[in-house]
Amino acid sequence: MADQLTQQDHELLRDTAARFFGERSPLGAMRQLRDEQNEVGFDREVWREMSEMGWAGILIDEADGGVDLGYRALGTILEQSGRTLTASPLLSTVLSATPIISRAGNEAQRADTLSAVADGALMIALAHEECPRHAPHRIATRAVKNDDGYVINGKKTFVLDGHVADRLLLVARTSCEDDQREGISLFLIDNALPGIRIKRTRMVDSRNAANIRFNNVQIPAGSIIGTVGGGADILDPVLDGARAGVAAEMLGSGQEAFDITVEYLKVREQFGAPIGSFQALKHRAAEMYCEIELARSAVYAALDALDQKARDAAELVCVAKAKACDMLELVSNEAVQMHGGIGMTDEADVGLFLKRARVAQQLYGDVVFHRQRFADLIGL
Amino acid sequence: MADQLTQQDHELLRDTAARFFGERSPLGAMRQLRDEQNEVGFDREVWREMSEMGWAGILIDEADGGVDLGYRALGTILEQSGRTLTASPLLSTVLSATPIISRAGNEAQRADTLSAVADGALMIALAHEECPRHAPHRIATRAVKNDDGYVINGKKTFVLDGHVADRLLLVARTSCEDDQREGISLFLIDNALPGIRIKRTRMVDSRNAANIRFNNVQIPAGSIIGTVGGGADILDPVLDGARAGVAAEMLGSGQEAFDITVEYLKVREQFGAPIGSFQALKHRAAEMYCEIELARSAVYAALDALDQKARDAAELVCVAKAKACDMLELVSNEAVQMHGGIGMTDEADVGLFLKRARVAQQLYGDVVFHRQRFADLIGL
Amino acid sequence: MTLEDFRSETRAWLEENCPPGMRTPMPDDERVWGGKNPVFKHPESKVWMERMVERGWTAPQWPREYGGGGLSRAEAAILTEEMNRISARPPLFSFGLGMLGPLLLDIGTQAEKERYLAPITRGEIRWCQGYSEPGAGSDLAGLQTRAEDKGDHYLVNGQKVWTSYAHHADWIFCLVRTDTSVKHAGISFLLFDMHSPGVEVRPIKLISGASAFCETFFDNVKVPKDQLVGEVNGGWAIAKQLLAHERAMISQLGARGGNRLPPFKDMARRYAGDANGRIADPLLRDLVARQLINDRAFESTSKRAIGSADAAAGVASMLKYYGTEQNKRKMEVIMKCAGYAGLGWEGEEFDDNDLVLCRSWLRSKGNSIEGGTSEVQLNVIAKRILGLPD
Amino acid sequence: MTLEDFRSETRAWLEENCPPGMRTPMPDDERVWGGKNPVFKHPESKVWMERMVERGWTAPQWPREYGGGGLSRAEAAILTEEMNRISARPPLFSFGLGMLGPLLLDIGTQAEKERYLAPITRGEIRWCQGYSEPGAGSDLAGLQTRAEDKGDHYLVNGQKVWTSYAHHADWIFCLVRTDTSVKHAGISFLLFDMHSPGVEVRPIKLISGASAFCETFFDNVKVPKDQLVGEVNGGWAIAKQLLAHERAMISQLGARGGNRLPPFKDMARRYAGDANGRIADPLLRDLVARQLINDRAFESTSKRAIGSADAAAGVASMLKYYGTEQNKRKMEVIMKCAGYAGLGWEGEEFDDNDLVLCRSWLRSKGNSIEGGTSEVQLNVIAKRILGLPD
Repeated sequence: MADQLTQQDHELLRDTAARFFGERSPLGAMRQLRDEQNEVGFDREVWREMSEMGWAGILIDEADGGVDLGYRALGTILEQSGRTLTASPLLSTVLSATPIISRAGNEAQRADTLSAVADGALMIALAHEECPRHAPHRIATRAVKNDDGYVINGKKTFVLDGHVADRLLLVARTSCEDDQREGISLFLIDNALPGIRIKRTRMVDSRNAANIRFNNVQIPAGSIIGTVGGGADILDPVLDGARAGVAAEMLGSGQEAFDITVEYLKVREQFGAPIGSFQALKHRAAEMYCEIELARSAVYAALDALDQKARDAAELVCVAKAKACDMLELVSNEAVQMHGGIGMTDEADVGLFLKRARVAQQLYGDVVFHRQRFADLIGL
Repeated sequence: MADQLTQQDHELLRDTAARFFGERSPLGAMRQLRDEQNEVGFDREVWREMSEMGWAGILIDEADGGVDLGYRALGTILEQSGRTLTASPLLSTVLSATPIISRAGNEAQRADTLSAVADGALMIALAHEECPRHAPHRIATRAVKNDDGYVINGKKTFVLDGHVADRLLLVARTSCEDDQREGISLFLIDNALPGIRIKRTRMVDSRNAANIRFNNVQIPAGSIIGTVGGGADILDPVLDGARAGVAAEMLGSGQEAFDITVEYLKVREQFGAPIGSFQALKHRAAEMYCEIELARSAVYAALDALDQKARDAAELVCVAKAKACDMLELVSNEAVQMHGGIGMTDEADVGLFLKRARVAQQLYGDVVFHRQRFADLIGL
Repeated sequence: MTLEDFRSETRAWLEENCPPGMRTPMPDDERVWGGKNPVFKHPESKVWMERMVERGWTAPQWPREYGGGGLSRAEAAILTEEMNRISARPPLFSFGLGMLGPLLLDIGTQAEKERYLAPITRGEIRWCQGYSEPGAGSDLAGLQTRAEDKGDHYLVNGQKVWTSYAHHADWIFCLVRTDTSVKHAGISFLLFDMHSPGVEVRPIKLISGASAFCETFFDNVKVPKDQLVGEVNGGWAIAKQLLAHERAMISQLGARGGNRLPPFKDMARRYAGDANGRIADPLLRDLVARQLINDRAFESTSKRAIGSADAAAGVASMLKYYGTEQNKRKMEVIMKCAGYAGLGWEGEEFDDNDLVLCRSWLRSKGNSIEGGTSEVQLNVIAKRILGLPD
Repeated sequence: MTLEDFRSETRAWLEENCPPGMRTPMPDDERVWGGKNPVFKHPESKVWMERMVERGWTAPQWPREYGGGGLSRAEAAILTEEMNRISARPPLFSFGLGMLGPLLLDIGTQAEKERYLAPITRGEIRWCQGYSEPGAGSDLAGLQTRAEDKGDHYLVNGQKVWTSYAHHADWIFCLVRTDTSVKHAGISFLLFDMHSPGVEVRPIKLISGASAFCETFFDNVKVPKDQLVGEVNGGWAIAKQLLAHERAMISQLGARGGNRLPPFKDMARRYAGDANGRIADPLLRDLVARQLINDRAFESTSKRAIGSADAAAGVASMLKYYGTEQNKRKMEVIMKCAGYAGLGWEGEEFDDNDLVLCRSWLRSKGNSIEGGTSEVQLNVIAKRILGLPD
């Protein structure tokens, strides 16, 4: 299905998404959620409207209640959401957790979750990371088999939407050493079981994340997704999708921060001329333009490769996330610097992009992670 | 002795050296040696005059016939020689090979060589490298003990002045594996022994270097310098001196290429104005200025630390060579780019600096080598 | 008294008079800034300031007659060494001590010195500086705040921005326009009371959450004419002198590493290292090594620049440019090492060091803007040092 | 004929007519450039060119009446695919085919097309382009070469520089000044015979040792007036059109990697890798990975740009800027991997690959200068795409 979307379809979707976020969830909305220290962290009404447009089910098969438009389409939406820094369950539920159930969930798990997710009625968080830096297979959280199922002990960090999700998609270890790819298992569990303690982490980008501690949490045997110890085979391609999706969001954020900055260069005057007429700033702006365009190409190529299940999809995902990280670090820094003192004020929007940038850079692996993974993948 | 030189002494030495190289060995002299494919590769008369000023014996004790002014003084001379790209035995004989004899040679070896070197009458080449990239302890050339001394087999590459030197200071392995620090021994040998085959390598910078093959070369037992297998302890500090000395030469080359370029920016007109009035070029020039000043500070600090035998001398040498490499790569590239098409012509001097730059960057370790060594030294 | 005698006396005096609590690392909020309503958050900081004031050692090299210590340069260096030896806190922070005072000593009249200097050394008056305006940032000389000559006083109208701690300041030293027909040659340097009628101050909230800077509004503020320093319309030369001084100070931020954070190397090893502090990830290790190499080279450069008599504006600009850019790079490297741990804004799920890191990283972005942007410094280097044409 | 039929016919014809030696990698010096004194270094290159000329396939999409193949865009794409399938060499290189011909097809008169196009397709005339001058590099419109109207002819005086292969060229297409009172609006586009009296050519030796470029001097060269293309004083629009085309070509140099060197990844593994091509040094490995990542992203960008209808000057400038800078970076990385092995100039102590590497590294420095410097491209992007003010 995914690769049947035409160029025109994508452009239509892009325009729809741009209009939607611009009207229903502009930058000011993000600022308001932040300033009121909103406990949900996103606008449930906006999410309901997004779900009505089918966006919550964009990666879910039609048979399961979704619309199955694929990664490129989701990337188009995420790119536009990045322009307004809109928080929503797109990253946690739609991009990261649900595809695991779509790919490997059993009938009961699918029936239990997928159509509810597509309706925007159910949120699932991927409880995965344990280290301060992305380390997909470094899992110390243990799931030990007993007569009633499994007992979970461990701690998860930076769980997106962890404190508002209805379910957790838990990555735990059933065997092997803490940093081995083998022995990882996936579980779909309720977030309110005894022994689970969830603490929201207040991040610099004001988005939702949580630390979650598991203390002798008993879960039923039927919670497991896929085979015991075979979780990495399911997880890895889903993570690649998540990486490309985040890169798409970053592309939108970079483009918007850049556009705001170029506009400022045209209107801000110093020494009797708009500062955008100074050649040094012109050249730096032109260099940013090039980096954004390269990141754009890389992101689209990765999303297309995922939809086409291309053999080099993982490599292209590394390229996309690596370029998006470098681009957004450059652009967010330059945006502040080119705004001068104004850029340092909380009142200016560029600071919001700077803050979101570093979180998105870390999410699912920063440039250091992806350069090394790329080198591994191509056999350097 | 070395640390008794005053600031005034150094300035006097700098001015003397600048005048000498400017008059006796300007850039045009280097170009001429190149164009006539001079087999010696440097001007023997100029070298004689340098020796008369004491420069050949600048690191040699007074008791051995030298003037013992130390590394900072030698660095001052090398810096000035870098401005005119002057080839001379300063790097090979004075900086790299002779200090090994000064430090660890026995009476006979010292008497045989040091005062002759100081007089400019004897040249010694350090036959050390075997890999295309600096690898100080990766020595596969073997010295096997027999009744008459040692038999040498192996191949050395990039031996500075290898084809014109009278003696070779050979680094060979008497025990252990090819890349171990232990088991390395040093030998002072004649260059004309049976089984030695010396081939000049024509390098991009038109300087002297040679590949040397050793095929069952019999050398006397008395050739050894220091203890059997303990060569690295002698070699390593001498290499640090050589690194700092090369960095000093690079500093001079970078400064000269920069000065030439800044001058060009002032006179070359495009769009009705000197191109040096365009802000983008101004800023790039100012950034180069900063990098040159940082490299300068790093080089002087390293040379001083060597003279004072400071505990962090090796670290400071890494800093100096690393900064000099990055600086000269930047400056040599920018010098060509800022000269536009002119910079691409053989006629323009900036190309000579570009060519010398990359050779000097590799010499005794490039920036990659020295960043890693620095990290090792400080326990990162 | 020989220098050796001076050292032993100083050591003994400090030993006796510096309270134990003043020998501990100082959180930012325990700094003593003085002023009419001084805050002594640490209970021992008041007596420590008073004892130092009494000896004139809040301004060790100023003449005794103006409240200083009358020390020679060598003696002052010894005092600093001895204070460092016991980790003694600076007794008083002040833009008066660091900026206005040295200026008045240099160009002030006898009357001005008598009037302003001693209160500065005693921490009685807290000063702020009024330079930038909304329309005059990098183009500082484009400032529009007017000071009209009204016979016996100036009438000041206009707006300043980025006035550090203006909301706590008693007096301001301020650049004003006294001639609108020319640019640089129409600027004067004025001192006045921030409690004067018509002065209004609004703190600015920064991306780091801090509010050390203010917008300051002047609405028909009357300033006696004898509070003008230097010549009428001669303020630009004064401004440049103070700016070069400020740049040299800011350039050292990176070298000091900011006093709320552990040194860069320790931070890197803490976040990216194993139990022994070894950094296993080769790319992170290299990023850290690269910055440490730059730090060493910059340190050598600062020493060399300070050691030389030639403290020209161009060199101050180089140090300011490189020091602040280097500090920003280091903060980015630490953020890469720290990962999610460096991205906390508040709350118990992060430890203090994490939270300070995040705010410091954000704050570091201002280093290359305040005191003249990096772009301005590069312009200065290109013009003053390299002589490139306009 | 359907496209499928065309493909099978083309495949069969190529199979039969492309000589075996023309299906091997081509050293630079075996390129066929045509001209009055053509060089066919490879013995089979002459017949290969002649056969392709006969079918009009040296210019597949040009009309048959002008010596072209009359192919549709789709058919031409198939021809390229089929030639690539058997690694067939291009039969003829020419600035006439790539630059002048398309221009004349677009804006030439009937007479001009008849006169110039067919000889180009047959490789009978070798063209060079006369753009830059010693005083007009980045500021191309500042050119000073005069063409004075002498009634029945122009009298050309002046000097061009960076004229590629002028020493082998028969004719030149040349920007000249026909009005000295204005800048851009005083330029015309002239074609003339390089064997005319008064033309003198001197090859320029480059830092890489090569001499593909020349200085070209015109001393009272008489040019018939009917050899002016377009309007008098209308040459600047033509120049810009040709420049955008040239930039797009140069930007692909990096993607192709230069045809004398193995691909970047192979080179890196050869010099820095172990027996299996794995690069043990983590820093070199990362430098290589970084460039390969950029390569992939640039490749995707080129495809996207070519795929879009919008081949504006700004996009051509982006591709030219990024492609050439990326190529320079890659060459520097390979030089770092190769160490001393990449620093040879000549002689038996280096192998061919080493020596080609060194010269190619030097030559790459020109990529960001020729066809408009990187600085010019950035100016174009800032103006045309970003709309930043002058």
